Amino acid sequence: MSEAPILEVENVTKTFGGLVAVNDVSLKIPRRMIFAVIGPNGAGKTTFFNLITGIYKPDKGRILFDGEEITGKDPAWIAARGMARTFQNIRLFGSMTAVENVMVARHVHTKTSYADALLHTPRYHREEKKALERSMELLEYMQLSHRAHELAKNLPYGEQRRLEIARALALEPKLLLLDEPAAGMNPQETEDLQKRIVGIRDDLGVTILLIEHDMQLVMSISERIAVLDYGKKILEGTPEEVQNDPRVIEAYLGRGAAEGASS
Amino acid sequence: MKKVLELKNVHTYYGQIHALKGINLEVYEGEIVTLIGANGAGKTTTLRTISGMIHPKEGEVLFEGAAVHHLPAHLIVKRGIGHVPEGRRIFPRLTVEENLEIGAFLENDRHKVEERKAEVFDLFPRLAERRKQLGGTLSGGEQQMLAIGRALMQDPRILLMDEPSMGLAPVLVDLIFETIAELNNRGKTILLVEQNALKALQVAHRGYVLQTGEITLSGPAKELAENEEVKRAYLGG
Amino acid sequence: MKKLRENPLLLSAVIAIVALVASFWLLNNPRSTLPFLLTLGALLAALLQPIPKWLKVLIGGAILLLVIPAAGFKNSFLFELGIQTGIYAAMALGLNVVVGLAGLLDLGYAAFFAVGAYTWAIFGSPQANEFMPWKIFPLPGEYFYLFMLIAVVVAAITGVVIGSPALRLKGDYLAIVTLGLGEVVRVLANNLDQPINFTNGPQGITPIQRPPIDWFIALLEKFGLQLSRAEAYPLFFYLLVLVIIGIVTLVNIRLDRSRFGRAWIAIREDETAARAMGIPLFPTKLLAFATGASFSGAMGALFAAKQLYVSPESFTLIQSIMILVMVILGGMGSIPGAILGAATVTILNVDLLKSASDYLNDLRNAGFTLDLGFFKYNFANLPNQLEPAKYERMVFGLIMILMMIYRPEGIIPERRHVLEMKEES
Amino acid sequence: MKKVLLALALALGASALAQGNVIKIATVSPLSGEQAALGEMIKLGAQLAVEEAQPEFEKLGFKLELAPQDDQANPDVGVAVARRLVTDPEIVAIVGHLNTGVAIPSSEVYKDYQLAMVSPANTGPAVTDRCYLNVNRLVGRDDVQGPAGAEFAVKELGAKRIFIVHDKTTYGQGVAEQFKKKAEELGAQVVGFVGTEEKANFQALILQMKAKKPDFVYFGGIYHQAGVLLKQMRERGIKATFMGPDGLDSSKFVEIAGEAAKGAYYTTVAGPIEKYPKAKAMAEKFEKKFGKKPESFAIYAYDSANVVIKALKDFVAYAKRAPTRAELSMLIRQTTLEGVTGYVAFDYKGDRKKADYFVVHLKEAKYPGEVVKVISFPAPATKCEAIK
Amino acid sequence: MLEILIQLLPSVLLEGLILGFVYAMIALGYTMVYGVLELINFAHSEIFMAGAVAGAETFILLKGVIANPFLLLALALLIGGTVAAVVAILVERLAYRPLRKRGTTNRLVPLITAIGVSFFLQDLVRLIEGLWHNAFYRRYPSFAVFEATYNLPNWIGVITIALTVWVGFWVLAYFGDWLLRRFKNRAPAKGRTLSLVAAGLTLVFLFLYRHVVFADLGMTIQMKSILVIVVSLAMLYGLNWLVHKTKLGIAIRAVAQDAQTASLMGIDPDVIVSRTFLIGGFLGGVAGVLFGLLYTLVHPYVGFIPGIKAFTAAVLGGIGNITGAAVGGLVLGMLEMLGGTYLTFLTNGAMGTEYKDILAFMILIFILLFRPQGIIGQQLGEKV
Repeated sequence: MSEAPILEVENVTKTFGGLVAVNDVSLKIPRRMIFAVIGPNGAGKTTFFNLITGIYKPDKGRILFDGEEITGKDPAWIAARGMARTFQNIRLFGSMTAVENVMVARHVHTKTSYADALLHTPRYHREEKKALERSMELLEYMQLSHRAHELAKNLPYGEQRRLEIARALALEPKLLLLDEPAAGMNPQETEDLQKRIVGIRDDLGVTILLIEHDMQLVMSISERIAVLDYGKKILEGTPEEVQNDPRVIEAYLGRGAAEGASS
Repeated sequence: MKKVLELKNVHTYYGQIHALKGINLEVYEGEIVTLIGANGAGKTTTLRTISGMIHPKEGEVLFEGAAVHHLPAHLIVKRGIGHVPEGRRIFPRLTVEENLEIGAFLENDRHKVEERKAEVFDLFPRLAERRKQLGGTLSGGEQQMLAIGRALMQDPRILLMDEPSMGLAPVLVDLIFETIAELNNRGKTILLVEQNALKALQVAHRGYVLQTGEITLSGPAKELAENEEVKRAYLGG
Repeated sequence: MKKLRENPLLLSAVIAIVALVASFWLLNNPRSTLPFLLTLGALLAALLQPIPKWLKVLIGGAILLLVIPAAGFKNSFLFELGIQTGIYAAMALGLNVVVGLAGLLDLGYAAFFAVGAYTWAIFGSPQANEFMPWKIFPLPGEYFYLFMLIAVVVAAITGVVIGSPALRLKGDYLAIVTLGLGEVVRVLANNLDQPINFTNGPQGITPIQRPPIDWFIALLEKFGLQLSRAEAYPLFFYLLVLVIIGIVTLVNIRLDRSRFGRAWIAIREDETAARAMGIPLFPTKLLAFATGASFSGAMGALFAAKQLYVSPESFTLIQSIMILVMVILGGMGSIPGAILGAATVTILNVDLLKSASDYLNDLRNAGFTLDLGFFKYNFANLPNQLEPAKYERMVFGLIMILMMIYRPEGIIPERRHVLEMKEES
Repeated sequence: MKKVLLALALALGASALAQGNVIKIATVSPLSGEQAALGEMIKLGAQLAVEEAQPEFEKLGFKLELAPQDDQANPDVGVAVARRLVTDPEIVAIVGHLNTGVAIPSSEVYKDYQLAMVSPANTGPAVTDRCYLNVNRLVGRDDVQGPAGAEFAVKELGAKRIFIVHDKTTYGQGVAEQFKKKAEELGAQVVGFVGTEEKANFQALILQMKAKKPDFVYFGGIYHQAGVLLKQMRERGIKATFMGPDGLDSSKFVEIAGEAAKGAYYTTVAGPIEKYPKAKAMAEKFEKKFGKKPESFAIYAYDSANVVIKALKDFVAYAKRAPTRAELSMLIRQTTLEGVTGYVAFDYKGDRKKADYFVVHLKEAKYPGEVVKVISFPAPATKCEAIK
Repeated sequence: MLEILIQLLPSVLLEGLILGFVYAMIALGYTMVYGVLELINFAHSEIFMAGAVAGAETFILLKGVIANPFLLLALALLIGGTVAAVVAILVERLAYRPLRKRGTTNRLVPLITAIGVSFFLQDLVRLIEGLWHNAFYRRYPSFAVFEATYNLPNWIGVITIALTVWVGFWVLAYFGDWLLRRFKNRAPAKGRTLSLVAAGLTLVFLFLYRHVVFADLGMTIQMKSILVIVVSLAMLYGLNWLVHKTKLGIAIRAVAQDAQTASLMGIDPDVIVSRTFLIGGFLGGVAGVLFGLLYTLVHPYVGFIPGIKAFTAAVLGGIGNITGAAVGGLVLGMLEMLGGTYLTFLTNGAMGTEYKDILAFMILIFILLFRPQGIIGQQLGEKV
């Protein structure tokens, strides 16, 4: 494996109607890094995620994932190549049990054919068992095994968030995108999540790209941070650099704040 | 001074998320009160709870002394609460003029409607130039003016403004804040939610700081502007 | 009731006794509706309530294989009901894959039924002589089983052909387009009598060969049952349908519990999330569509053989809607629901509404006068229009509206089974 | 709620329990829908016959009843009704159906149970050409009616360019094809032969007529389509003579077509009442009882029922028991009757030995029209391999 | 053969135009409800039917009372429209609103309800008519005034032929140009050049066929067809005015674009939805009465086929768009009439008139696949 970046985004632009949601953004995300994208409301962060995962097609620019061009490809195709994500407002499959939710993401890794499924061939049993075992492992890993057979929609909020991560991990991703994973969590849950994210990176060797509003979380776990404002990347750097950059303070606190902070 | 709006121990949920955890807040006649806080702290939720787009699970919203939290949005508007929503939400396929007229939907007196329209055009001459243009074709700043103008067409007794500076060029941000001050001079009571905290605190009389659904700080705007915690609320540092 | 549920022993006993009583009542009164319904109710209760498995098998087997056939000899209409219920149940299970699991609203499902029916009808009757050079048709009845498989394949291919454009559309457009394409298939069946006569157009095709049952009659004789051909056919088809239902249910369960079933539900629940989990949208939908179609195709072939006659009028929109109503009534995505829905709607449509009409007819003929004191009515004046059997659309419509408003999840809502870690043997 | 259910249950149970020496004759015809007017006449005709015979049967110790059924002119419904009827042991014979397309699949069911069917209205050749022992009919056949119409059209009305429309049903298309064959044989040119299920807007057909300029239009089908087509044809200035088969033989045809019906012809196998001197008394009784005049197939249904009743009476009087279905089927085939529509006797495959065909002219837009020609014609022979 | 086809062309297009206006009138109801609720109101075809049947009853009941046929028609239109509007409002209140209040996100739920409503209404009307008359086919009475036929002057036909041929050639020229560009890398020709080429070819064509073109084309039109055209034009114009110039219209559009924000303007979305059904229903009812007048016979199932066609028309033009409904209706009407008339000729009888419905559905699928926003609709962004 080369040490080329896992994800390269080159000059990507996306407009909706007259509004430029993402404006000429370029990023390189090295392997095994926890990388955060921050920015005020409406800065284009979620649109940026949707561009990477293929839900939107960029107007300009290109995206390389693991050395392969994925610009304009189908989301399922991209996901099968090892890119998993969670959603800002949880999108679990409510009427399936927790473990089934995780097994859905094993789809591409389960090698049963249609005939196998109908005839219950040994391969079917083998593959199903494998999928189930791996899914249970992941549930255990996210401390959800006690909920395995409950319907996803009946889980409490915090567990739904964790389940979404477990589901994403089932894809065996090289890159995991987390869209506001701490939204709606209380401080204790957030702290727990924080450890978990670092753990995922350390245990599974997954690169993590996250969008988050909770600055405490972002600053404590990210190794690099990119700041988006009005669809443009205004800065990229370490948490310290970002925290002390007047442009960031301006973007967040408003104009005039930078002078106040530096004086 | 007359108390226009009061929130008493308001709890609001989005599905399972406990978004507001017991908000208490007051706005007096003639004031600009600002509500600041980080992304996702619950600012917008507070405004949406006031104007009836979501209903609180607990607590009450009092408008001029009467509870309104159980009313649907269109009846709350009728009482005299104007709401400039987040993201402007103008009607993209109505013309500027139609957008304004729909703002005055509840006003049946043609004369008054024309009067208010003239007032809005006086406030925002740019809109007058573009009155026949479709809302969706306006620039961001013009859309924001239109959204404010549309709410003014209701002649509300309190104006809720949700992030009016969001996504605007700096020069337009200044203009919007000038307008807010001007409106207040003309006698409007305003509850302002802003991400641009320092600007907001400059124009407001009083402020509240919201963090993860709770009010952590409140007081005169000048004092808040000096406060270190305000900065922490934003940057988490 | 709650108490009953908590006591499995008492529950088992109650169900067994009800089943027994109902069975005897039915055997003594094979022509009345009520014991029949009660018997079915007992069957349903046995299958759905938490009672021991052996008792389920015992009660289910006894009712399906002994009581109904025995009553059927006295009233062969029961066979007819059973066969029709079975055919529709299999189709409801097929549509359940499409609508229930994958969430694709298909209003042209009867088209596949038509394809299956015509597949056997054309070759199992002299019709094929019209356009084939060899004058060897009708094919002998033995070919029926082969053609049932061919019908599965042909219907699946039709599913792919229809699905390829339709499944690229959004939900409600898909519904309208499938409705249109279903209608297209019917119009084609109605018009393909020229320039080359494939379908015999509106005249329909008759007589169609049935699978031979000499062996079956001989088999029954060994058990001491002497049956004529006319008596044996209903029994034969009844048993055949039971076997097919068994197969179809098994297929349905197996698909539901495979990665395909999970992918379908994922798409139904949230297309965007499903795609982000690596599930390719269009092929997965197409697979669901073709699977559903193939069920319908198989039953079409059976329908042709049972009915001896096939014409385009059997494959109208109302048929598609009827099958949809079965799925909705039972519970979208629910396998027992689909079967229950099929049974309810078929019995309602074929028996109850008609029985009620007959009953009114009897009253009219007898000149019965209803006297409630303040209200007198002589049934001899009852207009012909007021026969429940004519208002099946109203009944279906009402079911659809009420279910959507009050219980959109159906009578037996979809219930996800508990996955168990099985030891590989 | 429970009480209602209980009452309903009792009622359902009770209807099935009504036992005794009951013999039922069923009529099956469309009682609802666009062809209800024709179907109703079948029911009423048979009802009159049954009610007249009831006292005699009572003397013999039997209760004779009519079980009217509705097939909605739909083959699917027809088969479903047939399957219900065959399982009711009290039903011994069927008078019906109206539509050939419904009669054929339904009679496949009757055949399995050897349940006798006497049709007062089916004209499709296939009905009897299958040589089923239990299937009989009182009316003529389309392979005579169609050609008879064609002969009249070409020879007496001088049709040269004929445009044929049919309704894509077994009956309509069948008779239209027979008409076409004969017309071409006689040297007329068939300039169009089109089937349509359309019920409202016939403009596309009328435009085709405009292009083909026919002097004669034949419609194979039922009045509710024919009436609208004719009306729209006249509105658009198509002046060609209009003709159709017995599906047009209803006052509704004139009602729908309005003034346009003036001058139209139709052939029918069920002659107007006044053509049958014996029918007069029956017509009076009918009108007194049901408040309307017997039309189209009413007298044929009356005779059909009477054939069944006669066979039944003979058997019961002789054997002192109700016949089995097979016995009755055999007996009906042999029975002869001096009916109101003339002498009724069946040939070896169930056709009436000699049936009447009428050509009717609507001189004014008023029903019934004037019979301009009567042909008495024996049923064409079919080679039966075996009588089944 | 070609000569006959050309001679027939003006009449075919005229009949297509009339049919198209009928479709357009029904399509308005679909388009309005879809515009506001994004719901395919499957039951609209039955609302149309209710209007048609109510109109027939009005005609039959009042024929002896009111002598003036125009007054009678006006009354029938009013009653038919009102009955249909009442049915539409009831349907909304009883079937759709409970679903909205529950906040179902599953789009199948309202659609299934709509189909259920449609089936229910068919049999309900059948029951009522059945109990009332013991028959449910109702015939519209004939009036000499409405059935009066007028000959249209030949020059209209000639112009129609010329225009059609011109459009045909224009399409051909455009396609040829596209081919050249595609395979020979030629620069695209200007629109005006193409038009001139097409016009030139048209003139040549007319010269060659002048004896056909100047033969008696025999175009006729009936008073009732004129009425259909006039009323539907008035309806289109009126509706456009209502939606664009009145307060209610602006409110309807506001709710359609963003119901939640509209409620911040003091608008009760429920009231607006109700009004929308009322207007759509009324127009549907009027269309029903005119349909009956035009084609004579109505019954409880009369709405189904025209309903599906009108829905196709609405999609064809761009659903949610009033002008689109009209354009879609006219295009579909003409295509259907062309198909219905010419298919038989072109295939020498192998493909009958019945294939016109298949044609309509093929057009629907084609449009949805390649131009889902319709002929003049706007593309709406998808929300993720």
